Amino acid sequence: MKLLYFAWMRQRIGTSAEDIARPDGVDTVGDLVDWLVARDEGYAKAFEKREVIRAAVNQEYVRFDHPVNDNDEVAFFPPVTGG
Amino acid sequence: MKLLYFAWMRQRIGTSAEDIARPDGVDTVGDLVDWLVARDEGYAKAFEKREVIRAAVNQEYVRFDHPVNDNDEVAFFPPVTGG
Amino acid sequence: MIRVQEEDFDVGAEIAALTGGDRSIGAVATFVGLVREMAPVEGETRAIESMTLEHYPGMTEKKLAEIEDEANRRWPLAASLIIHRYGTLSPGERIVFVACASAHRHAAFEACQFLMDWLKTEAPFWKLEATDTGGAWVDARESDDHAVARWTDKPDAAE
Amino acid sequence: MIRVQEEDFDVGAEIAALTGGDRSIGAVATFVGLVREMAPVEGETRAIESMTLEHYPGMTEKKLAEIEDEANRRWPLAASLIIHRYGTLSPGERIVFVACASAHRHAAFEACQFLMDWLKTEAPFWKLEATDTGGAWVDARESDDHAVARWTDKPDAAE
Repeated sequence: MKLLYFAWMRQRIGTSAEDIARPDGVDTVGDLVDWLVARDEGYAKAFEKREVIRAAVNQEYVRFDHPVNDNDEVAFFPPVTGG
Repeated sequence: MKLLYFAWMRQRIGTSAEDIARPDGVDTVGDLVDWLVARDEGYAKAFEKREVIRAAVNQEYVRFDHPVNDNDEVAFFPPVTGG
Repeated sequence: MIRVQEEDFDVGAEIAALTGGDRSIGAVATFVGLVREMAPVEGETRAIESMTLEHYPGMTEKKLAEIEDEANRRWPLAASLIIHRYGTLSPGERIVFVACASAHRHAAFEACQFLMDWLKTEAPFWKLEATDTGGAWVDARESDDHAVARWTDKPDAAE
Repeated sequence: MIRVQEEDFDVGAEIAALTGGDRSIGAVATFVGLVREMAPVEGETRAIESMTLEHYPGMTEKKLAEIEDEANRRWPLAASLIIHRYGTLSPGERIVFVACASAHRHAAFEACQFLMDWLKTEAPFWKLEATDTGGAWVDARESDDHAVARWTDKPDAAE
């Protein structure tokens, strides 16, 4: 799967995009967040306030209980501030 | 006093402006309308639907009970349709 | 600023002039009114050949300035502009322009709508539409009265 | 029509292109968002040296197109346009442009406000403000969430 990070999440994680094989037991967006947070400090810091983070799967806003599949594009970002 | 008429009131009356001496007994806008209506058919037709006509004295919207004085500019017109 | 004029105006240039230099402005809401080619005339939809705007010189400028002052009293505007044309216009031509600039968008949007609602019901303009069957004065729309009634604290209703 | 671009745009030319030829249009409401030179950064008002807009290419265009479709579903628009810039901008520069054209003004105004409210809360853009003490990401404003909540039938909220 392809993971994308934007704004201060990108800065904290230190990368804007990465490709990973879907880990065992990661079936939802929330599972993926748990897996990432366990990976290292940058991820832990990026997902610190998990309740404000927005997620998109294949460019559609989703909740953290949304399923993720092997070829999904999953994006995480802070609340948007465009306009 | 100076009288001004606009839009279809001007067309019905046949003039856009006239100067008159304030007639005896004409103390309010409503008195003035009564006096004009009695003058001829054009005025009668212009003031036919008196409830829709708007009046301005010295370029301020007023009600028909507003006083009129010798040197006032009094305007009558249909509901406005600008913008 | 208000302008009552026969000639056309340049929307882009007006917005640039209105905001130019003032970098406290984050939002500019504008409105342009145009002459439509079809309009309901005496209950039927008719092709409009031209529209002639008559106004009350002197009172027009006075009312526009009052309306603009009132908008500036109600909302924190950095700049505002009302341009209203008179004379004979063809379908597609610009009639009116309102622009409101503010730090934030809600003030800009609300003031712009407020000004349009008041222009429609308080500015002394009258539209005469020419069709192939002659000229017809545009009727005031009840919906415009409802629109202006939203701004409940009417500042300059008839005394 | 939607455009996501780095370069600036010409407001007057965009409005002319949007309405040109369609004489059913009586009303054009527009909004321009500009970079302000002062902004609250971490609780203090600071001078902004520049603003950098990051976005999510692909999803941005998708969301903007959805939002525009929704506006056209809700209001009888003859034409609509959203332009949103990305990249690094200076104070006074244009960020965003929304224009809605309709036969009558209420549809134009409402659709324009709707689009701005949705852009603020749904379009994947993030603003980084550079001040003399470094860069700070702009916080989402609670007032924007309230603004968008007005349009009660949220069409594309999170599933």
